[in-house]
Amino acid sequence: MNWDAGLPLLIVATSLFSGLMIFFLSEKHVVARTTLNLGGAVFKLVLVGVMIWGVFHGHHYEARLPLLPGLDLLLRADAESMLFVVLSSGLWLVTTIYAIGYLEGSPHRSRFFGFFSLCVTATVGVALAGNLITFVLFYELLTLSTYPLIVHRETEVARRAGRTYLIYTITGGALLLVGTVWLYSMTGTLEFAHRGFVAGLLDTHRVSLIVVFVLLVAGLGVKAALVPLHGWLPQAMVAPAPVSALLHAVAVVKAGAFGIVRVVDDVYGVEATTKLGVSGPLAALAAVTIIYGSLRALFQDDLKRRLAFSTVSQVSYIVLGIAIIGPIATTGGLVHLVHQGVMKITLFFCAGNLAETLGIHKVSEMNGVGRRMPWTMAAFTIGALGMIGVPPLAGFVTKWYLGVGALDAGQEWVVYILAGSSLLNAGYFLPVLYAVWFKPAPDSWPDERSFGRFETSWALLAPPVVTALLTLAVGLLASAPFSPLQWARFITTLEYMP
Amino acid sequence: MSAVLLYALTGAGLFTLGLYALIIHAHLLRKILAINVMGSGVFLILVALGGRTAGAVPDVVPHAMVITGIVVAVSATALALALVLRVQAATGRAELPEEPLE
Amino acid sequence: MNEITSALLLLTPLLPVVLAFPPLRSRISHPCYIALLPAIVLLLVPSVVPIELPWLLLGSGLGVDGASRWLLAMSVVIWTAAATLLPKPGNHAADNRFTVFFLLTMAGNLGAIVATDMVGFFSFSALMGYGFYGLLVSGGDKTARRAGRIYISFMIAADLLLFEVLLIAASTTSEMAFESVRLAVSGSASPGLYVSLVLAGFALKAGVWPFHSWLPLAFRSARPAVALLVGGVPIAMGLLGMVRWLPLGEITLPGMGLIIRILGAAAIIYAIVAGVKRSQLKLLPAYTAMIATGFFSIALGAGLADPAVWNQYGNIPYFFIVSLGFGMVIVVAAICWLQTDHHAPAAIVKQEDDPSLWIERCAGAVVRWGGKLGCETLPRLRSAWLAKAGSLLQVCAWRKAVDAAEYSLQRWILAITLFLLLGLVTVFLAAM
Amino acid sequence: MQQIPWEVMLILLPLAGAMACFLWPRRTLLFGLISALGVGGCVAGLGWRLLEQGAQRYAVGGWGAPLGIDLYADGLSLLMLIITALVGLGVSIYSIGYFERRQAILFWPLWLLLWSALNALFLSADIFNLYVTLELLGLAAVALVALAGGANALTAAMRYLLVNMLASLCYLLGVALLYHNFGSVDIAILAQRVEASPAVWAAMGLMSAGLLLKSALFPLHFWLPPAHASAPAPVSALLSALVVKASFYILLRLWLEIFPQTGAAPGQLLGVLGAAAVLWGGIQALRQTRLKLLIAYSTVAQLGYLFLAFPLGSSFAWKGSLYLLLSHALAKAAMFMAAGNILRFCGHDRIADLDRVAQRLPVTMIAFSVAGVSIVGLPPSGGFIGKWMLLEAALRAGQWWWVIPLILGGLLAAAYIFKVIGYAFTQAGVLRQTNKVPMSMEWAALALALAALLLGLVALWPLSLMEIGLPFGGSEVDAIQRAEQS
Repeated sequence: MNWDAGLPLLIVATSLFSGLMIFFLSEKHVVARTTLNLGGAVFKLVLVGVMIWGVFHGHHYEARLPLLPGLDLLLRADAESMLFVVLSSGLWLVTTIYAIGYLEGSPHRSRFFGFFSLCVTATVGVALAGNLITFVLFYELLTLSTYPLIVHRETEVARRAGRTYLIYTITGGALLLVGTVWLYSMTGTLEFAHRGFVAGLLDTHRVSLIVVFVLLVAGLGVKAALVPLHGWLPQAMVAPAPVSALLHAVAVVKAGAFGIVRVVDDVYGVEATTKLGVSGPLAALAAVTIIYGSLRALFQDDLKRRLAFSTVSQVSYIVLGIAIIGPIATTGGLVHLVHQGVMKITLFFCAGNLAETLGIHKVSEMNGVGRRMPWTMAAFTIGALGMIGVPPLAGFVTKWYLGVGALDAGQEWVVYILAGSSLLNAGYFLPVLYAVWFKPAPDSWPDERSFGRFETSWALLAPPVVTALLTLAVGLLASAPFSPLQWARFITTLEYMP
Repeated sequence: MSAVLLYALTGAGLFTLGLYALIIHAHLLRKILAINVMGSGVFLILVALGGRTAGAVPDVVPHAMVITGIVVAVSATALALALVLRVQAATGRAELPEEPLE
Repeated sequence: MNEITSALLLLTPLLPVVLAFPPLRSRISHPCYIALLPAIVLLLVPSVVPIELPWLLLGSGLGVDGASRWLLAMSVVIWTAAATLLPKPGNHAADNRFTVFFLLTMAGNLGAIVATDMVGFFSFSALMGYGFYGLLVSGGDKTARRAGRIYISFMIAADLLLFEVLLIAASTTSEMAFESVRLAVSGSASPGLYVSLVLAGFALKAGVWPFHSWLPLAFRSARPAVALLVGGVPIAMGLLGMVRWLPLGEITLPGMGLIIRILGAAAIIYAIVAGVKRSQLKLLPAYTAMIATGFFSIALGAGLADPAVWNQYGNIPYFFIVSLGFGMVIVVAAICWLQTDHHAPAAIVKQEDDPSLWIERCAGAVVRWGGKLGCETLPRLRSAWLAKAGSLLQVCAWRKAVDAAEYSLQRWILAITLFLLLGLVTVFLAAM
Repeated sequence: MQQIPWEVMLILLPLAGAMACFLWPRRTLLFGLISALGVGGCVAGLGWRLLEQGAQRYAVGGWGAPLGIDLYADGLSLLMLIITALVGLGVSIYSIGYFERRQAILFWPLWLLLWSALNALFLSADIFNLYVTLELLGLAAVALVALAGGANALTAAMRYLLVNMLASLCYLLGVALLYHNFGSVDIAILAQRVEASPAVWAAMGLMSAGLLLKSALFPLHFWLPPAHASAPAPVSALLSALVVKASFYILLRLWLEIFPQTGAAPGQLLGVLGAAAVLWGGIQALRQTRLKLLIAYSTVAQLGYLFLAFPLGSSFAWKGSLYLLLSHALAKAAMFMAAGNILRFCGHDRIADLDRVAQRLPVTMIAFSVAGVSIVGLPPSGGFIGKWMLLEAALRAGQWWWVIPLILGGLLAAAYIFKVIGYAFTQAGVLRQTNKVPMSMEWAALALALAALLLGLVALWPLSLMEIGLPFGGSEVDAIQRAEQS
């Protein structure tokens, strides 16, 4: 096996092995576990860096493992997968640091970090999957590896949340599987290709193709939390904060959205999607999700639930961008994959900090907390403003591309959706910010812990600050080379240019 | 009606009778007896069908089969009887409980 | 030389942002003045080459031309004046935060002036807007918070409208510099939508009548430093935005021009009437500003109705904005002086008991209404259904049915008998 | 050079081991393990030869058909032997820790006898031999169930025995009919002679009825849950993993080689029953409050999957069904072993009171979960591959409705598996005394579960093994015949 085939495998394997090794460590081996965690994360990031370098120098990274006659497990580095790999491996490092700080002194850490690593393995696998079957494989692995994280608290509530999560995701996975097999029985191949691989069947298998599309999108939509398949997401909030961050920003939700990107762009191809007439309904569904999620977020007092519904809304921007069908809007959707990740992870880190440091779980308890934890809340502010789409933060760039793309594709209604969503985003974030910064603080916090020098422990503080700065950077430097936006543009070029 | 057919029909009759008894009777000993009757029916059919070519030397293979079958049936019956005793010792009755296992 | 001016251009908005970080600021004295230094130096440089920043945002540029030099000068003066009114640096948390917002607003303001493209202007004015909101609210009383809430509601609405404007502009041209957008829009099929959106957006931002309601509140309650800034920061930047973004001097929209002129006149009349009715010294600047923006609207309407008129104006609109800023500073300063030294009696103002705005009340009503309508319960119910699929099976009726079926299978008479009788019948058939 | 008769050794070695264990009870463990390892070696040897030389036929004592006993080994039987050896090794290791001395001296001889019967069954080349081995298998299995003692186990064993005898008699009647009509019991010869006639139909009906009864296809599954749930854990593992599969194996051989031209209707009927089994077993499993009963009903459901290949009839579908069989054998054995560990650990198997077993018995719980992944059919696992193949076959054949039970069954399986896992992660109200579980028991379960998982990644290898010999690959003779016909 040469180096070009080995690298994708190695990238997947780094977290797999560190995860498996962590399982066998006892609770007491904090140093060994931390070393393994961080070592795995850093090593993966380095490997991803090598891979980016290689892709730029014309290397073709591809690893195949025969699964069934004519059907391979395929890991491949293409433009889209690089976008997602960089996102997941980068944010994994940050989240790992955060999780180490967050879970300090709590029980079952070996189990937690083991599954945590498996979860990232699955995400990276989803990103690098070169065909639909590989995608399905890692997609299901993701379901399985996140379940123990959701029920980690060992409470009855956690068990119920886990059950809801599984009912949704396993059903979704089953639909995805049926769609995949059906597609395979028609096409005889499942390998992702620019502009898709179903073009030859458009005339003969029209209805089947539509049904398969619906099956695939329904299966992926569960994880991407498209309305009405979003019910698991708010419930899954019982998990510890790093898990919520991971679920919402990097792994689960993104895997669903990324899958829809793959289906539209690389399985069906934009042309076939348009010809089949499925892009319109998909865009409408995404629009409904955007508005509905924001509306529901307005009603929530629990901070994490509010953020969860915000995720429901925000992830659909990705789907919307893809479904509008047009180079600019697609760019917007793809870049939001990264932008939403960075912003939402910041918000969840901050919510976790509040819970861990002061015992605050509700929006109504957040009055004046900006004075007690200025750094955390500054990060939170940047994330929230980014979500609203305030320039020059990340969310603005996304909305810009979506809006311009929609006008470019002649779909003006999208602009109103964007405006309405921004309004609603402001409606559920700005009161929080107001309360945080301008309302007087209460005499005592619900459950305050002291961490010495900083407002909270450094491992909890550094990650949100870093991701908040990233939120600023990806927006401000959107047009710089190597920015997510440029990368998304590059992908779109491949997809749309002849 | 040839003798062969007569034997075969008798065998089938025994088989049905045994089946009927197996279903109807609750006592385990009767059930075991019923199965043995069924077995005899099958053996009868086998032996009878061995003589299908009238007049010639009967086919020996079915006979070998029947002997094997009898050996099997005897050992199975022995095991069954032993089990009946154990069941009776454990439950106080030589019958199978009707309600499903909790 | 070019490199130096480029650096200065970059530093003009950047330095205040950097200094806004408390750790960076705490080491140096007088951060608010130092933050203004690049802008001051820039004013002294005779010719400044604009710079292109293709990596910034969606490709931006910064530069100073004749008109914006004046604006910059005005801003520097206003900010310096406001900085003198700031409380002495102390460890008090609220003041510390106040300084942060002060510097952020400053960065937004200076940046908006030197921006040469629409996205840059939009971003800086958003920064300025949120910063100014912080200034209004921070450490203020109930009225100030109310003013802040109205202001930020207007600002969000304005940002949404202007975002649409940007999208329209982007779909007509790929170049987002003011000049090219102006040309492209005036050449496009229906500039009416564009123009009205720009007008509405910046009117919201600048507090032009009828979107003025926060102005009197702000002047009534805000600190002197903030009151000083109102004229130079939100109002001036709003008017500047209109001038920069509208394709004035290129297109002819008589109908719209007329409407705007009527609105401007109405604003003046309203301001005079209201000002006389509530003769209160502190509110004077608010009504002055409204009258000034009314005049500006009339001029703008004339310019829209006839491009030739606008082209005759030349740089006059910029000077108008500059003088408006200066004028406001002087008025506010005078009032401050009067109040602090002579204790001019302030009229008793009716205090609002309910601090919430009508828009918040509406939103609250929608929320409650939505909750009652079932928007809240329906999805929960549905997910509960799904989640309870397992426990549904434990329900009595189910269990009985399943038990009964399993029990009859246990009896197994039917199934076996059927199977075997079928077989036997065929046996007989075969043997016959 | 004389070839080593691996086939005969496969049958005689465990038989001799059983005898030895019976005669020298003190050395039970030693003899048992030696036999287990030896069988493993023999399977490897046979597999090596099959890979080199293709399907093998061995006439015992040199007599040959029709009078003598022939042994026949092709890819299908080799796979069954391999899976038996794997599960057998796992169970052997597991039972070292499981049984106390008094039970061990009863368990080992019976288990080795069962193994011997299984091996003989998979190697038999004629349908009468199959009857004998089936009976041997049944008797050994019944005795093993009764080993647990107690009223539940004894009545379950009794019921099991009656069913076994009834089924065997039905089968024997079918054999008699076939012999009467075609004058042979050799599968290969029958395959050439059989043509559709009422007698063949009757024989098929009788034999299928008997075999279905033994394979516990819905609605003939009533005996299975009590028997499998009340037996000792290693025995449950053996019964669920191997014993029910043996009768399915015979059915498969008959169906593929002797009755291929029976038409579509019976196949559809079996498919419908299979689908019903999948759903019924799933729902029943979900209802259970006891872990072992849950797993037993899961077996009912999983056996239903195997029958979904009958209506499809394509070679791809058969292979998918076989693949499911293999992975189910490994996974279900692991699952029953894990349940045994939990039972030993907690002293009960009430699902709602599992009380953080996931943390306190991690290896076992991992084994259970990994096996569960395969049972549910999630990738990457053998269950997934099998399900994928069945799905693809159904869609290719245009019989999309079989997708529904496949998918619903998977969802039900997920529901009941994760019900257990969920409770295993949750704290229960009352803390109870727990017992220690030996390492060997935990790791044996895990090893089998991982093997089921691995089966999902090395699918090409078993699939290519299936190609050796008759049912799928076709022997040379077969190929020549087909060429002549066309």
